[in-house]
Amino acid sequence: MPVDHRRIQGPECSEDYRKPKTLDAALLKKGSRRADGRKCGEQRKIFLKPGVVSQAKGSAYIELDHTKVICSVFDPREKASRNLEQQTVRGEIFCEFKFASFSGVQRRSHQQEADDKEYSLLLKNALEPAVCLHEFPNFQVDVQVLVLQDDGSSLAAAITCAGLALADAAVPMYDLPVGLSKAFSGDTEFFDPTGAEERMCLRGVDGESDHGVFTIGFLPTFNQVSQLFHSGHISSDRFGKMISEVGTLAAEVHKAVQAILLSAVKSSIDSSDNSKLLL
Amino acid sequence: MSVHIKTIHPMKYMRDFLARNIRPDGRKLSEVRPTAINVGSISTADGSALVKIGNTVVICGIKAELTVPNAENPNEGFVIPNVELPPLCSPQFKSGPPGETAQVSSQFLADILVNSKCVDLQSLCIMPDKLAWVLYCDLICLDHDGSVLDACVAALVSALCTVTLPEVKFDAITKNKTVELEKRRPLTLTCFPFASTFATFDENSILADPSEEEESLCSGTISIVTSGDSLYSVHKPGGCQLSENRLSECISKAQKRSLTLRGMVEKSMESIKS
Amino acid sequence: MAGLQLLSEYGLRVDGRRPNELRQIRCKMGVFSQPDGSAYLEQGNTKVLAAVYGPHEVRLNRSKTHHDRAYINCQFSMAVFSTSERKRRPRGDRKSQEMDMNLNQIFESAIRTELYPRSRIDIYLEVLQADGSNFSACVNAATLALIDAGIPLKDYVCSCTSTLAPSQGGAPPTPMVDVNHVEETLGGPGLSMSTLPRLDSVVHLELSGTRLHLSHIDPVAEKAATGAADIMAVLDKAVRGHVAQCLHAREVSGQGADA
Amino acid sequence: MADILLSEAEKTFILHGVRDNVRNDGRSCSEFRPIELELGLVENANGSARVRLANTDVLVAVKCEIDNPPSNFPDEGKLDFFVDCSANATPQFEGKGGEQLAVELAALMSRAYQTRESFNLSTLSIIKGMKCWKLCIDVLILECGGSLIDAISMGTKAALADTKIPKVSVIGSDEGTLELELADEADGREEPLDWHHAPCLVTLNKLEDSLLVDASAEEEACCAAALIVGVSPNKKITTTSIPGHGSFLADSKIFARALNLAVDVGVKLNTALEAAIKKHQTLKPPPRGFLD
Amino acid sequence: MPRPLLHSLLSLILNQLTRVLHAVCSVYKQNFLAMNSNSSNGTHSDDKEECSVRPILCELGVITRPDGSAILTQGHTVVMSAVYGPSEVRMQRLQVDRAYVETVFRPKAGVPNTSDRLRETIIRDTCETAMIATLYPRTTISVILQEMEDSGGLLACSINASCLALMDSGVSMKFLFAAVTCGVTEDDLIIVDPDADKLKECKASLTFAFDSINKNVIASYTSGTFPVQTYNNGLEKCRQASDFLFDFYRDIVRKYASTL
Repeated sequence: MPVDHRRIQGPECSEDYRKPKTLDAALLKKGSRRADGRKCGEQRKIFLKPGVVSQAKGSAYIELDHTKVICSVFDPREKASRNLEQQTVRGEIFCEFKFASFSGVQRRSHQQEADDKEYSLLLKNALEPAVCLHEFPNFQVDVQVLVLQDDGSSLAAAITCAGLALADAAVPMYDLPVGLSKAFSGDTEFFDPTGAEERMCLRGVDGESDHGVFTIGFLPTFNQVSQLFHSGHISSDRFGKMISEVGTLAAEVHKAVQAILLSAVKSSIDSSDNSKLLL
Repeated sequence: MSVHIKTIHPMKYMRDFLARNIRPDGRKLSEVRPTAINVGSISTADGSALVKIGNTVVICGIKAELTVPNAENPNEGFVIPNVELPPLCSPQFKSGPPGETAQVSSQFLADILVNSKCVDLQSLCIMPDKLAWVLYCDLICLDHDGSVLDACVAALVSALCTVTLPEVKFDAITKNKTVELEKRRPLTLTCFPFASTFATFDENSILADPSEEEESLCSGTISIVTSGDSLYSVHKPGGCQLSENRLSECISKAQKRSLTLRGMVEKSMESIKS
Repeated sequence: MAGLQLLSEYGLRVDGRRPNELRQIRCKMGVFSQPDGSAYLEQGNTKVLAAVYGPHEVRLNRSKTHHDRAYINCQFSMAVFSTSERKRRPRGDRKSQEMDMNLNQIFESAIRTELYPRSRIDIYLEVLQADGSNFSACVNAATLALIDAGIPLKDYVCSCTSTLAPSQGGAPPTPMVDVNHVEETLGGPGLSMSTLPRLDSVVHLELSGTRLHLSHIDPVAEKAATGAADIMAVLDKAVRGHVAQCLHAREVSGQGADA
Repeated sequence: MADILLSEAEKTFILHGVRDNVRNDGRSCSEFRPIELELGLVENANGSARVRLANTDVLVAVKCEIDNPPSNFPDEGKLDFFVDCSANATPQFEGKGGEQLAVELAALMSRAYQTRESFNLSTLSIIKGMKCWKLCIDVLILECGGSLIDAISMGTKAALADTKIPKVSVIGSDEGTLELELADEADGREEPLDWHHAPCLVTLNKLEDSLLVDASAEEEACCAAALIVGVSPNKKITTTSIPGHGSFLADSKIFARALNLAVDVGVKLNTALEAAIKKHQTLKPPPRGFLD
Repeated sequence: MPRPLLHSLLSLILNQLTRVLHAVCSVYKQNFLAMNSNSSNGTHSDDKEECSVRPILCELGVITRPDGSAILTQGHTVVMSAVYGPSEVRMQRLQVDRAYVETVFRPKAGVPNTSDRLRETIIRDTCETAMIATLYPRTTISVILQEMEDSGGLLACSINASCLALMDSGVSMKFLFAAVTCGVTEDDLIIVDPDADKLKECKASLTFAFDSINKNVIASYTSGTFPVQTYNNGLEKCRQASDFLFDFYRDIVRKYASTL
């Protein structure tokens, strides 16, 4: 690895002291509760708070039990792309997704790795249908997402968090995008999987034909799917059924996010009222 | 009305406030913003802490790994601090390799660790010349609203307090290492350095714990790292001249503040132990 | 010299060629439909693809345009699988930047740029397989692509490399033309010359590898020049064949349309 | 990919054609354009293939390197995708231009090959936990004229079929370091890779409520959204993705129809590809390359 | 160009080359003799009790291209500095009311790393305080420092070298500034301007920069642990030592008055 002169240098090579975790198929016990006591179709408790970063135009922080994601949005600025002749009529969203170096079990490097780049593109595709891009032609909105701790379905949490941050930054949008993910192996399905369940279903237990993980970006008011990111092994009709099942759950999450946004806007109006009195 | 003056004549706006020795956000000159320290919030890291001073938020995550000590000092482990100022925390930073302020802060933290010897590097060595611990301390600023150095040092020290390292036995002949994950012993710190930053304004007024716009308007800053009795660093990169007594005034304020910060860290440590 | 002898005692080279024998050249023009001109050239096992876009108006950075002539922009890149050892990055390293600069200079002097003021001509080269004298193969392929794109040239730009086999058993060192990968890596001096054969003028000359004694420069340069002239003959034949083929195709389609 | 300028009239012309299942080049909505396949083109690689789908031209080469296996799966090898957008395709790919598209395509392909059912990595292991094969799959895009990912997935599957892994024997291991001796290429490993389960990716473009397969550049310009589905020969979906600004209506009817169409087109594609590969392997025609 | 022309060109270049080579090595011989003759007569005695500094040697205007340049030797620590006076500024660095001051510190070997960046910030802020930057709006003033030899007190030597270069460049300044380093031994004794091996025994080192008018602290950079009292009397000792430097500045200016 070329020496990075812009950071304090540690020893050349160092490896993790933990033995690599083997996949425990115990997670798949039929019909029983999951490792953290949730039922199969139950989502983790969501903690969501807009306006956490004072310096950003809009920001949001989401916590799904151990998955913690923070996102900040800056107001539109001149498009930085060098080929100026592409005077597109549509604005652009520039997403940057980064796992913190201490976010996973394995330490990650400071530079952007392959999956950071991949998630940036997926997040960009998930948000673009929701934002009225024609409102700011030739401008780009920067969406910066940082995963502080990753315990499964971090992309889904990032989609919801980025949607709320965009709303907090008053970017014109058609709808609040909501991210949901589901892992399945054999006939057990985990809604909003944790890190261990996700790794388990990605590999799939031998002999089990259907397994995999998929993340959906939803725009519930128009019932649109903005991003469908799946990896695994499944037949098409079962996949269609699962997508519509997840659709119903998306509506609930969407209501919750709307309520949070509403209360945040109300509190900012009240505070700005009495701040007028003060001056 | 006040917003327009602030954007057009920021200096005049600030001087009017300082004339009545009060600050735009209502604080007195030597008053410090409310500070909160939350410890052990990231379970995937071996040690972590989040420090919030006013609006400035810095999170520090420490990952421990095993490595071979270098030749110069074979019986010492490593503590590698690195500060990241991502574009997330403020529009002034670009994405890509760390900018100048980030590099200066990382070097400042590395100097403090060397000066104060708060982590005894010998205790990090498992087998001299064969195997030692390396603690990668990665600090990420989530909100850049002034005096980020204070928050970084506080976050680093409190995260180091929460680090627990598993027992490792190294068998020289067979060269394999056995790690008992259950028996974890905490890392002991020899001292608790804390930083306080002061901004100097037209040579006479000194503001404690400046916010982002105060920092951008001031003529110079001075950061003093102390743990109550001895000084670890008096870092004044330039800015206006400071006479003798003003300097010692800052040092005494810094010492008082480091004692209060130390109390807060110990209180939050008890909260996670119980 | 390493164990392997460059010239066997019967005067044959490693791949069985005579010292003054070129490798087999096969080429095809008009390989792609989207670029204005494209060509594929095989010189022995060195396979190169060339594409030409232009002359088109400059949209990107206006600072680079010249008011009186066209701006030539070349990009040389080697496919990741082109060499036996997998290359980490296809382009952007020092070597390919140097190649870009050389190619720019060559074609700036070869193309009649004054006919297209304030415009830009892009020449992109992709080496699919590298088996020695890649740069010369690129120059020849680019010439074919420019002709396919219908861009007026002062003359064919033919490039050839030559080297010097060390003297064995008293025989004087014999210059060899059209160097392949083995001869290149064995460290002899490599002289690569790009010429406009009909106008008998040198456009680009580069000596790399070990030192070359002053007295040997003439024979080696001579060899490279004759090599380039022979290559021009081959390219000329290929171009005429291609043009004849196009005319024939147009007639056939022309009749089809009238009937 | 290059900027296609379409007038409104042309768009409505395409739209009406698609409504009654006819496209301007006479194909029905679920038909592919003629595909040419060629194997064994690149001598330096262990396996290579070239796919021409109308004017999309992709060259895929597979090279094997010896590497140590991932720590959490010691008995498996590695698969590494790298896509290079050559500037030959369009001037926009010059320098860093094609970087973003290359990253997107490489990520999509590595996700399609992630499950064991599509490519069993344990066949790449040499010595459990010590040494394994790392297949570097390098894709070079020479010309792009729509449905790029389909051409790349077909090229990858054909290249894997053409790959021969040299036999490896361990000739002694002094204190922990292994010396591996590569048998020369001639007597390659007996059974080549099991490429039969490799998936083929199909791009469905949505135009109003009809779905187009293998849309040409003009058709792609007037489509609202696209859905990419990776289909393995045994009718299973291995990956999906929705690139670009579009979004799909989520009611189960539309989605089920789209997925089923994708699966049977994908299966048809897989069988046609396997037939072409078998024909190529039996006839062993001399590589013509670009000289045809 | 045609080939016969090529051959004549080649031979012409060759004999030119040989002539130039002979000239260069003769010049080098004379220089070497002159150099080591005048470095022995150090201007200041070397005893440590009262606060005197190591022997200082300086030359202004050593490099022709920059507007101001200096090479400064303090004991065996040598730093060369150059100042490129008010020059045009890049768009994103433009400041409407003042000059943008930029500093580059090049270490002796290798690529500049984070510790050089820290030195750069200290030197830049010190120069910025001393300069009247508001006289040159919308411009850039860049101070370039090259470390030639480091045997203790490198930061102080670089700050002094940058001050000398600024004087040579004619940029208007509010005051001159001088920096002094002092070491703190195990039993809290202050050694002023220690060289490398004395510095090794010290447990801490303090570097201060003072202004020439009322000798206040402009910059302070410390390493190691020390009690507050030691910091104060270290500061006092360094302040007295800075007088030597300010006198030295006066001598230099007098010496170069004719040529400046």
